[in-house]
Amino acid sequence: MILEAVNVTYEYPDGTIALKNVNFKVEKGQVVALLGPNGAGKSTLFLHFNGILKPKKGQIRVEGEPIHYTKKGLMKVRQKVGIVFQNPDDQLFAPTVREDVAFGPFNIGLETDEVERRVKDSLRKVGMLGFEDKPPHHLSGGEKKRVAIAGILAMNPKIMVLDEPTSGLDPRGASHIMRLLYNLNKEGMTIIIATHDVDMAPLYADKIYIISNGKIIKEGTPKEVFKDVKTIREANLRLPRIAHLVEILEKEDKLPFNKPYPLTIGEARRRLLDKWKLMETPSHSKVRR
Amino acid sequence: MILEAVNVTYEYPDGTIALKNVNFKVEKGQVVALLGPNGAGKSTLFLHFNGILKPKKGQIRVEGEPIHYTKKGLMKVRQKVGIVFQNPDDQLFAPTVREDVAFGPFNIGLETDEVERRVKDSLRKVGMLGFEDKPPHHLSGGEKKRVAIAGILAMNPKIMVLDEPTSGLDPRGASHIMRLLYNLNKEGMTIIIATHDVDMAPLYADKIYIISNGKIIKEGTPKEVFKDVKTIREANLRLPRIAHLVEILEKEDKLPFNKPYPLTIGEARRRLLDKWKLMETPSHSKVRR
Amino acid sequence: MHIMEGFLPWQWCILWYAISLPVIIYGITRIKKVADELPESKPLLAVSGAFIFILSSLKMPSVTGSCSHPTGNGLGAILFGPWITSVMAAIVLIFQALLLAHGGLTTLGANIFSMGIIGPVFAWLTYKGSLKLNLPTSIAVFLAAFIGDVMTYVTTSFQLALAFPIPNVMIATSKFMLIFAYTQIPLGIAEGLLTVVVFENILKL
Amino acid sequence: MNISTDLYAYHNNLNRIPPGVKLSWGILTMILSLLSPSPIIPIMVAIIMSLTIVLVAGIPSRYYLKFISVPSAFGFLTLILMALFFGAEPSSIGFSWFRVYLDGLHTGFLTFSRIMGGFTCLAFISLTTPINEIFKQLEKIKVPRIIIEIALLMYRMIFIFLEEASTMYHAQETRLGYNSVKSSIKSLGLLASNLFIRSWLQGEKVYQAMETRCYNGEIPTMKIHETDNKWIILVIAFEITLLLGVYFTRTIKII
Repeated sequence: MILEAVNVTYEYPDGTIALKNVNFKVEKGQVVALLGPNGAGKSTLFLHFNGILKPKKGQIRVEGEPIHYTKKGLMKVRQKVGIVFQNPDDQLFAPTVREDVAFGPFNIGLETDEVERRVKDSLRKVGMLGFEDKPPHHLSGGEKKRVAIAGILAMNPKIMVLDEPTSGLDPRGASHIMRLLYNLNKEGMTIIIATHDVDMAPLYADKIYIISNGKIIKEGTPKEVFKDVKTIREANLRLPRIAHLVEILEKEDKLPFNKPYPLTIGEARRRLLDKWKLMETPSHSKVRR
Repeated sequence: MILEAVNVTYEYPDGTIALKNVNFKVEKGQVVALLGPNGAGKSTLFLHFNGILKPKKGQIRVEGEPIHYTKKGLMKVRQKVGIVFQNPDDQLFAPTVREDVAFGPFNIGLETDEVERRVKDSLRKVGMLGFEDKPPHHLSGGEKKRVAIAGILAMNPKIMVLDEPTSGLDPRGASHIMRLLYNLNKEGMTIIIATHDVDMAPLYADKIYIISNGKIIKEGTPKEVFKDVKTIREANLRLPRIAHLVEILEKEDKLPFNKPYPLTIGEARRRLLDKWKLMETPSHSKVRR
Repeated sequence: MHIMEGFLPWQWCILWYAISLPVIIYGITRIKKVADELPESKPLLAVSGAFIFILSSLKMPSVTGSCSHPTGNGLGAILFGPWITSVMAAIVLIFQALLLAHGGLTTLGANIFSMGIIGPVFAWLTYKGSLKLNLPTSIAVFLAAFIGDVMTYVTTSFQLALAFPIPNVMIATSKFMLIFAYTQIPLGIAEGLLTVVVFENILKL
Repeated sequence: MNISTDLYAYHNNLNRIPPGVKLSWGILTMILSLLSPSPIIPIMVAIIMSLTIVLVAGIPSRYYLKFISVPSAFGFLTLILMALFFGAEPSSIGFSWFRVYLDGLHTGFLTFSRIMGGFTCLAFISLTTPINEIFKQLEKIKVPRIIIEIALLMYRMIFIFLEEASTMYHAQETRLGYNSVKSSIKSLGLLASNLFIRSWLQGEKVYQAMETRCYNGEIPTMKIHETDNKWIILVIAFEITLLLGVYFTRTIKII
């Protein structure tokens, strides 16, 4: 386990309970999605992962070690766990892209040369080389997001935590970010994504946790999680559109599909083709392959 | 035509051209979607519709009459055309829900009794009765959005213009808003929606305009627009997921579908069923109906 | 540096209200004039006031390790001039008293005088004076914010000494200044530096 | 993110009492507590207000104790400082340069009690009455409309920026922005300048939104409801009793 929340309970200063007995485990190299409606506690949980919030009860463990809430301990955990916030405007505050990406490395206390090198590397990884001298507010939403990710990358974290990484982005911008995260994961980065986008989550997640009202109410592979349609709907979520189509075909039109429903386009394609082939064999219909 | 933009060109103060020769027509009672990536000029065009921005060239006509950019003329057009901004925090500025919704009616010069009545009516329509005395910062994102819509409704506009009405909302919140807009439209309200959500647009739009780099590059019914996959992709957009599934089934798997591809779950269901039935007839397969 | 509710005897509360009120009234006439000319000035003043409120509720680490709060009044005075800043500061002080329990209502007049009038006026004078002396802008901004802060703190000490002149006002003032110097001087420096950073970043955009 | 006082102001058992009543009760009591030459009345006021806040208004005592702990500590510190440094009559307590002064102790205790009396009144107002209601009452005492309009807009903006500022602060913490004094000042400076720019952009957007709804230079506020006479009489009766108390206890010293 590279990251673990054990029985985490958190209360706001006014006494409202924001998280209740949350258990959350991430293995090295995984992509984990935390799926839940707005206000369910996703962001609050994330802020625990690098010690910005301290649980009232329970523990956060990073690489097996509980977080020490001392200056030194926090310094250590924040280098390991980087958080990318939902709105890049909250995260980009330096006057230029270069200075913004350099913010973290400088605070670690690195030498200027090393900082420069890391800035270059991170901007290359997110495909934003050449934008060093631009002020962040001249960038598009998707570009800002990539710079925000570069700012975290420059700290060489082992785990990257992203809050609604594609929210507000247009289809092209969103797919850029998802491809970028896919590549980072291939290079070994452990990735945790909070989202309410049920269409996207099954595409990338090895494991999905569903959170509702501060409690984890379901966990498992995308298939396991979306099989439980009742819980999904109770959490104010819905099935991915593709699964919904198949659900309707089965329930309303009595076409037998084996559960779990396909969650992605690729899977749906395979399953639909299987159906056709099944029908094709006896009928010798004209479907060509 | 209840609203018309004729050859509208707009330049930012710094000289960048934001809109170029835009023609945009909306008929009474329609729901029109303006689809485009971030930064294409959607919001800029919207701010023209009630005279907040004045075109450099061209004309905006509301109910056939060009906007008069005088105090009186603007007052008139702003009662007819209401704009709901993307981020409700930009729009809700009064200390309580009641006062926020009452802001417009008061400015029109209505009596307190009539204002009270309109506040009640609009809050009822958006399902927020009982929240009158709450401050906006105690509301959730979806609730804020509904109050923002109520604030516009209270002015009894003929046309409602919404910028990314579901952005940032979770599935339940988004479907609330869409149902609300559907009902308003049934009662006769003309609705214009700017969005980059290609999955949703075909569900509600009578007509879709595609905007890219300040230019309208395509217009028509959802079917007509999404038939032109090339233009869609050029505008940094994509096909609705359902259409994408069918596209793949056709292109990769050589299953013949007639264009246009189905855009919504309902349509896909019908088309897939048709396919099955076609196959069923010769083969007497076991698909039950 | 807020004087807490209940701290000042009533005679002094009345006096400071009486001194601050005319300045505020003058400031309001200035705001009215601006608002008549520019309809967007109301929302802009409101957001600026909210900004000052947020700034003053941020914890600022000072060199001594204790936490304190910047006032933002130096920045306000440089941007809006001292009179409008006084009114904004007065509104902010009411918000601070009611939302954060910083300061108070009977002591509001005294707090307006030290933080909303003396601070901004000295900050503004320092800024204008430094520019006349051809000092670089960043130094002028630093000095303005620093002097504004220090003068606020001297004034507060003086106000407290007047209320508790034991054995006399002079000695009491120096006693109060001594008690608060520990946090206030570093805070003044920190606020000065902060204001420079903010000012420079605003100019860069 | 929310400010707790604001949250309780909307959610307490005294919500239905007209804001004007709560405000005038709090302020008049506060003034009488300040006028009292004896610590007796301020202490009584502190007790009455605290009980009202916890038992009648229903503010959780755990929260209220935390809320009141800062001024109590400050008041207590004042008491000690005054007893040690602000006096002319040395007592027998202490030694050579470190000596408790009797008159200092007396002034210190009086000030302490007034802080507690005044502060609990302030707490009563801010925990039971939404701040926008308070500002609307100011119109009754002829505060210019423009101030009330700006203050009410500001109230809303404060909560928007608070949210933004706290997220930005967390984002900076994530990248170790507050690890040293130097980085703290730099980070805070960046945060403040960013917030400043965003606040101006917000101002422009809000203006557009206002224009959309036919803004004509004035921000209307809803009429405030007339206050029930029953409440006015109650408040007056309480304050007269308190005033009599102030008069009769004027010479009583506790310390």
